[in-house]
Amino acid sequence: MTGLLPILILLTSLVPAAITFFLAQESYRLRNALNLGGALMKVGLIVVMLFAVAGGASYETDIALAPGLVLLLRIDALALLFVSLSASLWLLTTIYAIAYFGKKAEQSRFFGFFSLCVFATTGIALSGSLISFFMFFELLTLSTWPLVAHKQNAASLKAARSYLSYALPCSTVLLVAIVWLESSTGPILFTDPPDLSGVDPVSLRVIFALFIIGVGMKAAIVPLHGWLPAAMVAPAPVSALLHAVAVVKAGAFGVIRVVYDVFGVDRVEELGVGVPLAALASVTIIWGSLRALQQTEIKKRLAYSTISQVSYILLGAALASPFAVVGGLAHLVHQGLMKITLFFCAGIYDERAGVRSIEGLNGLGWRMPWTSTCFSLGALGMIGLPPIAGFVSKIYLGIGGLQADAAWVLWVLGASTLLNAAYFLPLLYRLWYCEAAPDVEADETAPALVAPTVAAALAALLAGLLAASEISPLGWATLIAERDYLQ
Amino acid sequence: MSALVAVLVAPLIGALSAVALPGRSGRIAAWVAIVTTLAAAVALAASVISQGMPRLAVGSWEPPVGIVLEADGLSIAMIVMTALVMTAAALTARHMLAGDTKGPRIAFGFWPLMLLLWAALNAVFLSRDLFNLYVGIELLSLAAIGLVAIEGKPEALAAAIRYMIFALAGSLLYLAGVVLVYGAHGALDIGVLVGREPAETDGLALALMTVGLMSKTALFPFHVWLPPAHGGAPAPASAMLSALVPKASYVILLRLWFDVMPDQATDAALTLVATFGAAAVLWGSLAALVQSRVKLIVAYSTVAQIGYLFLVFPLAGGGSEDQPWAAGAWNGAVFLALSHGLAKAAMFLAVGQWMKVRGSDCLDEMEGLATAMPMTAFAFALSSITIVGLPPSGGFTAKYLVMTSAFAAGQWVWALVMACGGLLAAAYLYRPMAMVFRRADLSAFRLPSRAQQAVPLALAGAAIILGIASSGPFETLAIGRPQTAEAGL
Amino acid sequence: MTGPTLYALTGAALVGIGFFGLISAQHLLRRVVAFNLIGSGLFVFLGAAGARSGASDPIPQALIITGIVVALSASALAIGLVVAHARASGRPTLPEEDGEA
Amino acid sequence: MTLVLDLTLCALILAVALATVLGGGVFRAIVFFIVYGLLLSVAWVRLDAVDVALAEAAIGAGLTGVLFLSAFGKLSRIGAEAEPPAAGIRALLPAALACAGLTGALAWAWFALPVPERPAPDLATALPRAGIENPVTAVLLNFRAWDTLLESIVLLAALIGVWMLARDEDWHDRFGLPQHVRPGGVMANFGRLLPPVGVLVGVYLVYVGADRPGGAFQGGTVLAAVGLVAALAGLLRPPRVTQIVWRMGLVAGPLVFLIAGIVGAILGAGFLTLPEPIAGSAIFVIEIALVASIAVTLAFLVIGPPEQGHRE
Repeated sequence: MTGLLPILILLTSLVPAAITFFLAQESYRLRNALNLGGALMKVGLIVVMLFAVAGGASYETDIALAPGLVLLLRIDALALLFVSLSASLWLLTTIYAIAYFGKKAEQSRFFGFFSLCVFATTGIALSGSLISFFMFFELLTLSTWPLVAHKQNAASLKAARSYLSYALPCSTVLLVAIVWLESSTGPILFTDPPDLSGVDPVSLRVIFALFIIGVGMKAAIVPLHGWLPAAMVAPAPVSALLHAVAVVKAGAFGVIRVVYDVFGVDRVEELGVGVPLAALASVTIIWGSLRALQQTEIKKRLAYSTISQVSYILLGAALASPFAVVGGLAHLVHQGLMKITLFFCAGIYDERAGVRSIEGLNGLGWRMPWTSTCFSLGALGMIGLPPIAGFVSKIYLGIGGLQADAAWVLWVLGASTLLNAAYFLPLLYRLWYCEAAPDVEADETAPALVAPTVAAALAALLAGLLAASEISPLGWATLIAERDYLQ
Repeated sequence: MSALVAVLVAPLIGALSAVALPGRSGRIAAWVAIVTTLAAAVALAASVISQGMPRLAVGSWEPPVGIVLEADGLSIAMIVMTALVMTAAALTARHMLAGDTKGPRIAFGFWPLMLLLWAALNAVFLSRDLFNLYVGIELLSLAAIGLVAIEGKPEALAAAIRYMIFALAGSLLYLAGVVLVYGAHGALDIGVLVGREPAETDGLALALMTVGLMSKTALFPFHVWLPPAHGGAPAPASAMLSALVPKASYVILLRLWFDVMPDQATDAALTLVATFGAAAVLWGSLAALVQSRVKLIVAYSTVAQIGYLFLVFPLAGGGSEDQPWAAGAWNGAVFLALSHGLAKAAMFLAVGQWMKVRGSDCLDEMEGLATAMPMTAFAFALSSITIVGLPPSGGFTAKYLVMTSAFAAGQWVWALVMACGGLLAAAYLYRPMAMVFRRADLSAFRLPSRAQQAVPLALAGAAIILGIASSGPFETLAIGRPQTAEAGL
Repeated sequence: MTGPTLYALTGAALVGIGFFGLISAQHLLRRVVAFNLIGSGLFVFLGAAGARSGASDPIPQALIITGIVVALSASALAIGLVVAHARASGRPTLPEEDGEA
Repeated sequence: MTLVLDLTLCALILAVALATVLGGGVFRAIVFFIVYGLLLSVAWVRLDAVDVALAEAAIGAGLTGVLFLSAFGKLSRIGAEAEPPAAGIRALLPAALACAGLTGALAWAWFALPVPERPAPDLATALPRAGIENPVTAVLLNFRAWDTLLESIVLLAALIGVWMLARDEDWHDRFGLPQHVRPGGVMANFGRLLPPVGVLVGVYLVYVGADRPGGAFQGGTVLAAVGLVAALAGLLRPPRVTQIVWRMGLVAGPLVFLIAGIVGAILGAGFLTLPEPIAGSAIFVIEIALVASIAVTLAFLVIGPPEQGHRE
């Protein structure tokens, strides 16, 4: 029975996906019930497992493909962290998306691929072998395409095309890296760190670089970030999915897996590839923030902010000192909570007030108080204002940098915080202190849109407030780091 | 009567009946034959898996006097794939080529030709006699050429003639090799030839046969006939031609190199063959990128995919000892042949339905089809995944196996060719995919029934399942697999 | 030089002549004729090989008869195609090989 | 003496072959090709292969020649008989070298071939059990019956392919172009005289094929020729594709062959196994059916698909 749990968790999104594809547009109720039901069941199953894993249990299931191609599903603490993040945010996003789409067309296709996307993300989280990780990673690429192109017009097709033209070459690079490595080590399982001693260091460095290119593209590291702002043409729930639940998170998660489970911290240090990776992450952090400053569209600004924020996770992984690891892992969750709040809000501004550009925010704070409060919480969290979640991540990363003898990290964090403030504070100023244009029609009487937003914002706040408790993201990250990576 | 006999006899009797019986009863006979052959193919596979390889000395005459038919893992994999593709093509042909749409000539001729094609394929997959294989591939070529010409348009006729020239030259070169083999060893049976004393002329014989079969498989630079021929035939015929026909000569090549004459393979020859393969991958993909008709894109993609199949020759045996699997490259190549067969047929059948709706297969006419006929668009997308080699498809399994062997053997160039080929495939298949995804109103057009649209989807799904449930086929392929597939050439 | 050797060399020469015709001829009918030369050249070679050891070997003879019938079938279809193509296009030649695209 | 004869024959064959490839005019090439076929059948006699000689004369030279001639006729009617200018020598030089290389390789191979023991000892033990005297027929219809069965189906495949070349509007017409014969002319009289003789020859060839040279394919060709002459003379009108009797005739041979094979399989003897006591008669029955089908198929191949002009 316990071996079935990982499969059941996957099925809670695969089954709704498979059925939804064949539903007629008119069967709103069935479709909504399926998707909500799947999301709720998944959260339920994960809660069951949380307790078990906290008690030290772990689950493994393997499905035999061709010999050598091991599809291994496994639940360890890191997997659970990511899977609980994506499952709970998926639930919120589903509620939000149902309200957002209302009676719009092509919903069966949308929700079908939406569920498939979450299926792939869950698969990435649960993958216990490199090849199964790759399989779900690619499935994620493919199932995201129809979502980005959902509006089926020239702009969205262009964005979707740009997405694939980054994703497919990078996935090819990733495949080459996997094949290269596995051709000398045999299939790589995350449970059992591979013996890399047979591969010469130069090849290993090249393979590491290929891996980072392959998974880093999804984490939008510079210069492989161009697709993310372009994908802003997609509907708001898709943006939430891309930025908080699935795609960029999968990339960041992939980097963590590569550094800790494929190569291992010691080997990364020995090869001397950790510092370049940290430098790359730092460049991305600064560059993303600088570009965010220049954007006048809300969603674009948020997109560049994501590029910057996701690299915090990479920075933590690359520094590999105890505090940095914990900070990076915690930020995986924190960034997700804060960013999904911001995107939900951006969607509401667009849908309920027709506002897309920064000027449009003037005075909306008092007209849409719930939304704007949530937005403010998210933005302040991003800047790193205590006690919101972002603050905790930054503190841990900073200490981690010092632990790793990389004091320059503090400069990066400091600069980034200033920049964060520079591009978020004007928005808050406009929301609360500017006069509204008289002809703006804004109302937020859409509880199905606002409720998930408030929930996400509260979660971000609580993650920071309760950081010291064991069940907070930080608590989990500490557990993972202590149990698996820092002996 | 054994399933081995039934897969050969059923399509033949069906073809003869379809010729002899008038109108409806002829078509009914054809359908009985289709269903019987499909069932026999499955039964044959089941019996091979459960009871081992059946061997039939035709007429009870053992070689070198008689001819032997034998079903190994490779045979049954190909036979089952053929049966699936044929059945699917027939299901769509029932509507696409019905008498009232295409006229009585095509409605009469399609069925016997397709059944003869099927019989010839099964005969080639089972035969162990080099001359019998010659007769088999000739039957295959004539039936295939008939199907290319069936539309009767001037371009189709020119395509058929060009195909015929390459096919005939190819079979004559193959025959020349067979003549030399018989002259040197006095035997034609593969089983007998395996234990032969190598003769000086064997190298020449193998070279002649290889070049001949390369021409029939449409490997670069003998590929020029393929795109117009596959692009000009009616869609169900294109599906069979592209998915199945090149596989027959390819299987003969595998048997020649790995069973009959592994001793003749020199490094230079292996590299040369694979170089042609690599050139086919790159050239076919680049040519597919610039086509403006969807059927031609799909046809050029076949040119590229055939190229992959030839990378196996230098890679077989690469690093087998380090790996948990044996014969990675060989298995990968066969997987590729199987998944390409299923996916390519699905693509042609989907495009055929689009063509029937829009009356053309120009890229610009494809707008809106994803909304109007979502199942066919999904079928095309799933097939694209297989062709590009993305997980979780049979194409991916194949690519992973071949690429790992390449790196393990230190011949990483071939792996890079595969990687580039996959990217190019994504690029050329993206164009039709994006076009059908565009929004356009097609409510004025008459669409095929949902059951019709489901046919290519089922085939494309099978190609995906081949990747997800790859362990069964993988073990099956090990039945009767030549030792050289593991040890390398 | 013995009889079989003479015929075998003739066969080899016929194969070469036939392939040259198949490549060089413009008129499609002549190409089909050339195709027949290749086939019969190979048969002569095989027949000579069968006749080498003195006693006549029936297996190559049977193979050759099969081969002749197969060649006839192929020729018949090819000839039919040539006529149909000429009727449709007015030309007995293939359109210029217009490259790849 | 015999060497001189062989040398002369080979020289002639090569000269005529060269002429078919290089000579001016397609018509001349066809005529040379027919001459070539006849010379080749003499060569087969010299190689002690009379069965092949008969097949070459009847099928290789005769029937193929007729096919070429009638195609040439049809091409002339639409003005497509003329040959475009050939490419220059320089352009063809690589091709010529490659072909010479092929010839050279085959010639080298001849001298490099080992001489195996032949006929194989297995064959000597098998022949007495074949139920038939003529070893070539025994190989064709018993030992390698699967080849022969497929070959008869190849013929059918070619015919269906040829039929598919008809235009849709002609599909229900009679086969071929209509022939107009002057009543009382040479053709009409010849057409009356020849068929009885031809039928006799054809039947004889099949009949003796059991013990002496001859057989289904040779006999069937002669019978097809008879039918063609009769049609040319206006004695027989070409049928239409809708006439079921003829279509049944086409498939009778392969069908009987197949059924015989299946019966063997069902009775447990094995696919296409002819038990020794009845092998002779079984082969005879199969041969009769094959001859009929081969004759009809070949005749239809020569007449060609339905073409415009039958409708008045």
